[in-house]
Amino acid sequence: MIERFANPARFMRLSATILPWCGWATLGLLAVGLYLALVASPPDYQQGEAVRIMYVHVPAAWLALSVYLLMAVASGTALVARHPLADIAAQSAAPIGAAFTFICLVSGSLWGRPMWGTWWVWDARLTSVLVLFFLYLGYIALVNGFDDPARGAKAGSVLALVGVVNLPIIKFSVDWWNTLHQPASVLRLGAPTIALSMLVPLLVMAAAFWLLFATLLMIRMRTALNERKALALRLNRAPRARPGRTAPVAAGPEASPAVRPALR
Amino acid sequence: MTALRGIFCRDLALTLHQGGDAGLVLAFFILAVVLFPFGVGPEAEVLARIAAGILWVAALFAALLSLDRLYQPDYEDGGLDLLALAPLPLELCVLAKSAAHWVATGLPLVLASPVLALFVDLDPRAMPTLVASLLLGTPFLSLIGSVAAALTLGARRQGVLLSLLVLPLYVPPLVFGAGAVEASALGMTARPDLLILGALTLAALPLAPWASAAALRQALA
Amino acid sequence: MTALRGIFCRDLALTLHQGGDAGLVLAFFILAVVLFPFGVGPEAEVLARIAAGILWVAALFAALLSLDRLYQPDYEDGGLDLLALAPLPLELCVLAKSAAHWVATGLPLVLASPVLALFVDLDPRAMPTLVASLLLGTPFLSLIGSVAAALTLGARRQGVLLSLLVLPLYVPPLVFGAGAVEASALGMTARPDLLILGALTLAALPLAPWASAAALRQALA
Amino acid sequence: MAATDLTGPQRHPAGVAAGVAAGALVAEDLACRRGARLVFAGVSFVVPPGGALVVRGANGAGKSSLLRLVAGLVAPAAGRLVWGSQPLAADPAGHRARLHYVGHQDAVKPGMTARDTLAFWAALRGHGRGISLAIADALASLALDPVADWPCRWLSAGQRRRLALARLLVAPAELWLLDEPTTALDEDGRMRLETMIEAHRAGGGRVLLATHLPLALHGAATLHLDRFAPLEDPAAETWT
Amino acid sequence: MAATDLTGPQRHPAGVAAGVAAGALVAEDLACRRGARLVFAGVSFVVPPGGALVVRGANGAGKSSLLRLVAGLVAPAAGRLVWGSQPLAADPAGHRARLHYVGHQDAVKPGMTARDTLAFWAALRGHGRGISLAIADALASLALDPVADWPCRWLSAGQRRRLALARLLVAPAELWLLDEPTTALDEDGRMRLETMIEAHRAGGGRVLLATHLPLALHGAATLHLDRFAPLEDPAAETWT
Ligand code: HEM
Ligand SMILES: Nc1ncnc2c1ncn2[C@@H]1O[C@H](COP(=O)(O)OP(=O)(O)OP(=O)(O)O)[C@@H](O)[C@H]1O
Ligand SMILES: Nc1ncnc2c1ncn2[C@@H]1O[C@H](COP(=O)(O)OP(=O)(O)OP(=O)(O)O)[C@@H](O)[C@H]1O
Ligand SMILES: [Mg+2]
Ligand SMILES: [Mg+2]
Repeated sequence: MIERFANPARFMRLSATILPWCGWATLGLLAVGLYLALVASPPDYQQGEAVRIMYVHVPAAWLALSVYLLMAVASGTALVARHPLADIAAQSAAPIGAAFTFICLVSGSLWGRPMWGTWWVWDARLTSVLVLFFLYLGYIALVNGFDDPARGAKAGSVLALVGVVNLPIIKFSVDWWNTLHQPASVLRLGAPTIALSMLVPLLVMAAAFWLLFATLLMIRMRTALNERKALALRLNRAPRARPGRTAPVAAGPEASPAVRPALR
Repeated sequence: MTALRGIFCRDLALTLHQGGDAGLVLAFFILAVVLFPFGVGPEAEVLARIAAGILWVAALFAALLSLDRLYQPDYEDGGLDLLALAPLPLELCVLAKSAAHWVATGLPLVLASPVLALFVDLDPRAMPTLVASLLLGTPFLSLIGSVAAALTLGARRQGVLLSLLVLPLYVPPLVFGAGAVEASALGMTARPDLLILGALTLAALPLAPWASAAALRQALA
Repeated sequence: MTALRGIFCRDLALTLHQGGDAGLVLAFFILAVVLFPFGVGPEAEVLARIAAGILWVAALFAALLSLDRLYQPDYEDGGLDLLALAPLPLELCVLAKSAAHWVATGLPLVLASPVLALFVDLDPRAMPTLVASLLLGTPFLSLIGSVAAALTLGARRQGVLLSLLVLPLYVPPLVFGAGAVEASALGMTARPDLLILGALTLAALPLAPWASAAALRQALA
Repeated sequence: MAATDLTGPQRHPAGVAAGVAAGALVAEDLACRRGARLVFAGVSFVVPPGGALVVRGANGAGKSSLLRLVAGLVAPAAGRLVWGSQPLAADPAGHRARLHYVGHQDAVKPGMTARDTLAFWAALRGHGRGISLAIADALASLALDPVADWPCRWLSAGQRRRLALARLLVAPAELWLLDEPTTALDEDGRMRLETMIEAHRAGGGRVLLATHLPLALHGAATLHLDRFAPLEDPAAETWT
Repeated sequence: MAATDLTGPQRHPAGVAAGVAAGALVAEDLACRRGARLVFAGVSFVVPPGGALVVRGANGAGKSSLLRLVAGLVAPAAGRLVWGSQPLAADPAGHRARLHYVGHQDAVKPGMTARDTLAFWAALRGHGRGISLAIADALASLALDPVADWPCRWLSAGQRRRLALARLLVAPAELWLLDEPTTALDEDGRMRLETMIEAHRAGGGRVLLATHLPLALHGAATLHLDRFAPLEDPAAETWT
């Protein structure tokens, strides 16, 4: 019980120290990655300059998938271990994942224009990613769809777990159906089938995206924690519908300054 | 066992009242299918081309239309509390309810599909595949649907939220179902798609009731 | 006046909670439209061919999906009694409710239709007609729908009965709406179809509320 | 008929005799049919301004039916209702404007807050912006202010009932029709209800209420519906 | 705590002391959280076989919450419930099998008849064909037989409530959890309820009931929930 209550506090302290480092590292890697991707790396012999979209598209796609996976894991632990942080992590990750998915979709269709001559095709890979995007949206809508945040969190967790089914479909859609979209060339069994001069910037960008995700996640989790605290305090000052039975709440030591005004 | 049959029969009765004519549901399908030619225009070749898709989308919407009534009434009149407090595991209740939902919405379509296929003049060769695909796929719709219905119980804007959750999850059966029919309409084998459909339903059979039950317990807590 | 605004706002609020994001409704439409290509297959020309029909059928189902929640909740929690006992005529209440229903289900589609048209790559020339037809036609869906909802109130199998009543009545707007879009897609004039659509809505505007109110009074007696 | 032949509270010397002049609500041998069966017949009563009529009777005696009948939701199978000199059927709209009805269910939307709910019902009776104060008062006088801004989904049964009753206060109406108003109320709630009613009557308002519990209403008349159960139903043999 | 430290009715010499041995229902310092707020804390009580615990408290005190907690629908925020020697959390299924719960709403489907409703709930508890007799008895003992074959849509509020209570009789269960069972009941109904409960207890059954009205229950203990309102919420600052 006690340590469970203590955890959020510990997280706040930890993240406070890590956050700045994470932020700067993200900026640095992004700068390097973009330089390598846009300037240093050679144009593709058949795709020409269009290939540079890859350096955004592919990492975004990877993030889109992995963030959902992470979300599902967090939700699972939230349901089983009842760990308060897990819920918050999953909920904070969702919008970020949705954003990456969106980037993947947009960059993809931007790339599709020169490569396939169309913005969009109803191809298994593309549509399954679109479904992923809607799963993110659905999750967000569901979590915020209840008056009682706890309830929303639980419902969301279950949905996240159910939605995992979609991930393998996305990942292997290119192998199961003959799609326009090309099969995996990096994340595949056996050696990558991609030139080192492209692989390196790709991996750098991927790392940068990951750091970016970590940073955003921490920021969102911190704000979420503060909001929860504020809500709990507000509700506990509301007594039952009976005169003179107010249940005063000593605003806890944790109540961050940001919250206090809201309580007055 | 009695308990299960009890829930199943009652829900069935409540859905298509006192076991009365499932004709209404059928009529709904026929109408839904008849609507498309109106919207799409009578050109035979176009119709035949999209026949499978039409039937499957009709199945989807039929399932969806009735989903929000799956738990909502019991939730509002307190019946859900009693179901959750019944000796038999809630998972089984959910399974029975889903089954009733399928019999009310899925089965009629399966039975009617040969007739409906005529409306949208589908290639006769594809007929068996159509029936098979619906038979394999529609239970999945009810099962997954029950999860979404349970999740959105007591949520604001339940209706739309429900559709938002369900429709993405309905995409796979739609793809494979329609795919199977088209394949055999083009004279190719529909076996792989049908297998995948069956696999989906089999996978949902244990998972969905579990998830729904979990969601329901949350809703009642 | 205040009263009317009151009902309208509350219903709107209750449908898309506290005036919150209509984004959900939009998402639903996008999904519904996305479903068809799945079922029908990705061939662009086929899609373009049936684009108008698809959008219109989506509008129909969206209206239908939410109809049974139009009076049912108020009926069950006793709120309908109070609406019927309010000083202002029940017809106006009904009108306000229908309006809220349209704003919640019809309007988003009208606004989203240009985007959706891209999904089903509709001929750009037809875009204005599409928007116009939806703008003229969708109110009819909500108005007629409210009559059906009121008639089936407290009936057994309300859901299906409702669809059964409504779908035939929805055929005319579907025909003319889709017709108009196709006409202008083929470069012909859509004027006649649009006029008919407008006429339908105008006719329903006084009749539907009157009929619904009568039906509601019956339901409460 | 003794039980139904009643006089207003003493503070209203008018009483029945002058009641009509003072615009009494008069019911003349009402009969009510629910579905196909006759629930009660031959019910007559008078409710002068400031008067209160407590409707009693076994479960199924027809209390709710009677209230719905007076509200104009159900048409009487026989007999008529008169307000002052004018039969209610003459202008239903006018009648609706002067009554408040609280049924078995308290029309409370889980998604809305108590405050919004009251604002809505006030708006429905034509009260615009200015009533946020009246709403606050109503909430306070039923001790709902602490939960006023929670979604009603969180309210307990009694809190919902209090909210339903608060409706009576935000928009004034002369005739209150209360169907077992004390349902789910605790002692405190019941006392608040009684004071509400008495204040309403003191201002010349009138109350018809169905209840199974004794309520401390000064000089209220009682109507025992059990006595009006039709011995045999004229239409009985024509169906079921 | 005095109010909660109770003894069974005299006809059960066992009382609390031997209560545990006799398989008493023991609540140890329960706390309940609804949504994000703590409703009550530190509630303890013992209900021996044949015992009855009347839960009282203002609207919003947490009576319904307590009953749902004992039913196992809500998990306690703190404390534990023990049946005899075994904590309830150990086998929820076994616990469900031995309890009946009647909440604020009486789960009655407008479309079904009273008889079918009872048959369904009996079937749900595993009773098959043979119970049509038990059903008839249950209907009779709540005077519902005249309306037994109407669609419940036609039933009055009190008749619905009686139907909800009839559930208790068709399928035997040791523990009855009744949330304001007297709602909408007339005197006759209330007396029938009391006799039902006393008979149930005489057979060794136990009852937890929340009510605002005095009920004639022999040797029942009372729990005043108002006394357990948490002054300040320990978890408030950690929000959970
Ligand atoms: C909207 C359209 C598109 C979407 C939704 C999309 C989606 C995806 C996804 C989800 C991945 C990750 C796959 C994995 O992790 O195994 C991916 C990878 C990739 N996509 Fe796309 N894509 C789209 C368009 C395109 C286009 C037009 C091209 C270029 C012709 C392209 C080239 C690639 C490449 C090269 C990879 C990396 C594959 C690997 O090395 O694993 N994509 N895309
Ligand atoms: N989901 C929820 N979130 C927050 N608070 C809630 C929730 N559900 C109930 N409550 C609050 O919990 C308290 C206890 O509710 P409960 O229904 O147990 O009261 P009660 O004693 O049954 O009252 P009544 O006598 O009116 O039935 C109430 O103040 C209620 O507002
Ligand atoms: N639609 C209907 N068709 C047939 N009978 C009906 C219908 N509605 C109500 N009844 C019957 O009319 C009688 C009166 O119902 P009503 O609700 O007025 O009783 P009541 O006095 O309010 O009872 P309670 O004290 O339980 O509220 C009941 O016997 C009921 O069964
Ligand atoms: Mg009544
Ligand atoms: Mg309660």
